[in-house]
Amino acid sequence: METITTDVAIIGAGGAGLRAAIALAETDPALRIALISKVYPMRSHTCAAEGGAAGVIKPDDSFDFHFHDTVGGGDWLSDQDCVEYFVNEAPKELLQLEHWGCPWNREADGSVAVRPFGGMKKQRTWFAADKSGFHILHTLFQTSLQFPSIVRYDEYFALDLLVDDGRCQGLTAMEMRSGQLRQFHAKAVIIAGGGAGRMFPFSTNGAIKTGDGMAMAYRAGAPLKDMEFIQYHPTGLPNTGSLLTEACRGEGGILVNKHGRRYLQDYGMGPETPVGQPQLKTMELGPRDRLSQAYWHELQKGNTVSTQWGECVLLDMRHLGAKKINERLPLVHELAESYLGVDIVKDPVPIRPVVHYMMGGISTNTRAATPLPGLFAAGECACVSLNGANRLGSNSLVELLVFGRSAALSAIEHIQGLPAANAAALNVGAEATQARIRELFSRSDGSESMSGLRKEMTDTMEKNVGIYRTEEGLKEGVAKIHELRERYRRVILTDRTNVFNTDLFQVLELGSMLDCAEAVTVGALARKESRGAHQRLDYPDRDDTNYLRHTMVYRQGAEPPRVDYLDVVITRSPPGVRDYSGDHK
Amino acid sequence: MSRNPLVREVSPTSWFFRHPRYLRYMSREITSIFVGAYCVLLVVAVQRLAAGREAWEGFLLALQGPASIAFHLLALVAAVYHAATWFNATQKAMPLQIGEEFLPGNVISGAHYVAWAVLSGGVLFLAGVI
Amino acid sequence: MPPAQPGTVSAADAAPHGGAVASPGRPGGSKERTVQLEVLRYNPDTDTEASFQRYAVVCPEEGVVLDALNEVKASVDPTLNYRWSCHMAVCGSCGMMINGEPKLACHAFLRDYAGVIRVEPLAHFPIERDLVTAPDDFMEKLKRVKPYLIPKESKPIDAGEYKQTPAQLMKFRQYSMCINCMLCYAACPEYGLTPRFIGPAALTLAHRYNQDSRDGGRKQRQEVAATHEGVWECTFVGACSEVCPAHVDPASALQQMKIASSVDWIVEHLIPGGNGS
Amino acid sequence: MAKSHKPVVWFPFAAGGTVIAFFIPVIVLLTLLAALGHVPPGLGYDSLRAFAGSSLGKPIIFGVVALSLWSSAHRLRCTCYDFGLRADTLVATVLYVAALAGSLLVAVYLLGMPAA
Ligand SMILES: Cc1cc2nc3c(=O)[nH]c(=O)nc-3n(C[C@H](O)[C@H](O)[C@H](O)COP(=O)(O)OP(=O)(O)OC[C@H]3O[C@@H](n4cnc5c(N)ncnc54)[C@H](O)[C@@H]3O)c2cc1C
Ligand code: SF4
Ligand code: F3S
Ligand code: FES
Repeated sequence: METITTDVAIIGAGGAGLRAAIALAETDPALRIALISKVYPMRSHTCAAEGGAAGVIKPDDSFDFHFHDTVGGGDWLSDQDCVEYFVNEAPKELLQLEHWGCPWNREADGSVAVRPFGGMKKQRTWFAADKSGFHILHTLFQTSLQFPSIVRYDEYFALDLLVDDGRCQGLTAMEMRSGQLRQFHAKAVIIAGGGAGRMFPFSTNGAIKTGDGMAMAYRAGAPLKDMEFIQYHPTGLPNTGSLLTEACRGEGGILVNKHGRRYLQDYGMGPETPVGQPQLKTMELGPRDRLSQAYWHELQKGNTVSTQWGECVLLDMRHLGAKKINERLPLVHELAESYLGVDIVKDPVPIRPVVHYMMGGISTNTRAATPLPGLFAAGECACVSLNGANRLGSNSLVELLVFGRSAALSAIEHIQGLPAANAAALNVGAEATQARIRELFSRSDGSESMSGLRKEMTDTMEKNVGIYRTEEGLKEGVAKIHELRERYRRVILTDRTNVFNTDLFQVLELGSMLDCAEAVTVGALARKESRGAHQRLDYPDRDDTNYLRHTMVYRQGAEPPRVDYLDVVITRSPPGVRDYSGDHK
Repeated sequence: MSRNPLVREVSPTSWFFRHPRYLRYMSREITSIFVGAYCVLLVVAVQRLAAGREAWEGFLLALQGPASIAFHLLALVAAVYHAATWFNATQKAMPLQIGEEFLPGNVISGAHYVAWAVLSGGVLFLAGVI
Repeated sequence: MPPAQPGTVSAADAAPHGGAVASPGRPGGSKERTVQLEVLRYNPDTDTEASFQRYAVVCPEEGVVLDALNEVKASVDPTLNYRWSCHMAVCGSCGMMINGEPKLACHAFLRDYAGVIRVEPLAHFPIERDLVTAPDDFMEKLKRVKPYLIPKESKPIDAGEYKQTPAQLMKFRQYSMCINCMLCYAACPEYGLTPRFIGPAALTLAHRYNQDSRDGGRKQRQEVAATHEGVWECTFVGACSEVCPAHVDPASALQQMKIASSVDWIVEHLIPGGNGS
Repeated sequence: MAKSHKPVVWFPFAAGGTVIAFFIPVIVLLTLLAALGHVPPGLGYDSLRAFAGSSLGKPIIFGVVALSLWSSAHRLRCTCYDFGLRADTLVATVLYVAALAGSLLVAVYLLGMPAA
């Protein structure tokens, strides 16, 4: 097996991975950087982000406001030292992007424009039309092209981390176009592999979001944190799951049920605001968890609209008028029109909540370090505990930047004066990967189809780990995922050839998702309270006495995982009431 | 065993049959044959004019005849097709931004068509046709 | 192994793989239809040339060609290979030839097709396997045009943003929308005939930065853009703009670059003291 | 990689394309009328000769013919390539020389027509 020796290896070339790579290259041009991604960088799912990125820039705003919005939005499960660091770094990172050419929307005077976003007290979301993530990703990718020290390994599928001497020292990956395995020996590894929304059948996430990075870390012994917090976005197209950005509501779109009632006022987010005059942090600009939960209640009450795509509520943007819609929400206009056949200028569009984002991930601290020395993580795959129990829209894109950079700086610090690697020991690890793949290719007793298992998994996740959860459902979910993990050992690889074998990659991705699903279900069952995106019908209240803590799930080989807890860092905002009524201060 | 990408050659002589838009492109390019030939005719015309009245009138007489009429019709079609594609293209090559907005492309090509009509009318007028 | 069998394979006669839909969750009963696909297959491990294979799958009426492929992969033939991710026409992965036209499979609506839909890998790129092509040439060219901001005057982050009016933004915004899907390369015959041509998308990105009020790097980019392999290889076929799913209009960018490059040349060669910046 | 000198040939091509678009159709129309036996008054020897002799007419005639010739020659060169004729240098030389020769002739003829 060919060995590639480098200083820092980065898994994932989305927003977080690219930001880390650039920070490494800028800080120390002599560093050798390997940027490994299973897709070409610009295909990474960061490109799908529409709404924008939050950072304090306007005079009426303050770091304090952003801090409190984030902590409250996260239902006090955020580590406040982390939030503090984040809100301070956010504008710098967004300005840095501006200096790299990101086409942010502008005010008439040439300064950067901001828009309102859910759960934010002030307008602080920077945006580039409704293609913000796309522009961020391409700006980063294009900027990265000027650094010769960033060596890209595009379409390399990362498989396992190499750990020796208690330190993460590299990884194995498969060159997808040849099917050849490679081992990367690195002094530090940064995982930026993105989320795992594909565990669910109905998701805004692209096909690549299968949690491989999380699973790799998990298998290597690093804990996954707060995995039970899965964000449902309230406004997804009911057939494809494509997202209609929160900016729809930020710009003034309203949500109504089948009686035409703006039902959010019935769920603590009233009183009703005048149509077309959205007010920050209330009604349609409440946080995502609350809005998605309100949909669920409407569904129970029979207030939803039955469509050929299932039960929906309506997002009405007609009053915005064609001009504003085309100026501010062109992508939304086009998506609804082409995929659903609804012209948002003329008709309200049916929508329903859709799995969107994972608050949880590889446990990291504010410096983006995992408990496993030499392993760093950033972006959606990491849980730095910025987002707590519910992420506010437009905080994630900035998180990629802030903690992507932070991971790079920490990695550089880590590699100073490290002893030389024991190549032979790493080789042993690499051979284990090779054996695993060989076994898959030569398996003769396979009896399970990949797509069959995958369907059972996604159905289980939707049924048992949805917006509202119960003890019974979660127990069933844990058992089912356990069963599927067992059966996964007998999955058949139909395609046993070498070149770009996506059957193989889908099998591997299913394995990753099952690892993540295990942590999600186990964590959810153990958390007997309702907080943010984790809502239990049997424990409807937040329980700060027992659960103001992060769930830490450790893998135990074939045994069920171990669940542990870690205290939340509270510095200056004691747990309070999340108030999204119009009367909030 | 592993990579062996398959390269599909593009036929240099028949590629334009692959898609109607390529045929449209080639017909635009082929106008140059007729326009070019007509330009040669213009060179001859200038020579005849310089050679004096008789030569010129002989030239005008020689223009008559079915072959010449056919050639003229072809050249006319080619020139008009060229003109239309050219005007439609100008909006791409020279977009006009006024404030934030770009002038819609059809306004630019529309202006060209108007100018074309005026100029052609002018020439016809000077030539005593209208 | 299934590839290269004559006749149509459908879910009914496929082996044990349970009938699962790979991607979009599809609640409720939307209208469905049987879609016939004819897909070009090639596997370097087993084939010396490419051949078509037929599939028939049931898909929702308002679906896209990508849904049909996903259905094939999930329930008929797991050995079929293609790229995709976002299913919303923004990641640029799923470019392929659909009935001879370069298209994003996730943006090719079944309602626009009747009869057998012919699916082939993107033209003008080597076929790695099935519908997967090798984009190395494009990636290399992208890098060559320096598609990143080369600031006119650099300033520290603390000094705040570069001011840019909405009008200045609009001047290049359209050209910044390129999703690198390479459909324009598959459409441009000049690229097919002369592969060293830098091509529409890469040049358009150069233009995007040239047009940016913050940028001062045009001169550097001209070293590539104003060469024979640059804009001058373009004969204004216009196919690039016709197929571009992001409405980038590369044809427009390239013609503007030709005019600007010509003006440069004149300044450089015909005006005493001109330096053709 | 050196910058291309293509602008030398491209600029006149673009200018010629514009000239062709605006003027050639109507000129063809005029000679078509002549071909049909209805010589337009403006194509009569006296008026045309006067125009060609004038200091306004000379450059106009020269401009229209020379630019149109050049533009056609350039486009024909590309067309040859598109048809698969790959001897581009040869094709270009032949066509450009022909266009230049045509223009030169027109200039000589025009200079031979002093104002009457
Ligand atoms: C539709 C949508 C809209 C959104 N809108 C917003 C918004 O408006 N504002 C906001 O703040 N957030 C938004 N988000 C969230 C945000 O976009 C994501 O959380 C963020 O982009 C994730 O970035 P990332 O860098 O962590 O991962 P990604 O961009 O997903 O990149 C993951 C990378 O990891 C690589 N990778 C994964 N597995 C492997 C492997 N096995 N081997 C090699 N490489 C691998 C992939 O190739 C890829 O390069 C949105 C998300 C979605 C889905
Ligand atoms: S210019 Fe258009 S067609 Fe070409 S790569 Fe970009 S988005 Fe795709
Ligand atoms: S199709 Fe090709 S030739 Fe030019 S205008 Fe577009 S690049
Ligand atoms: S899947 Fe992303 S563009 Fe089609």
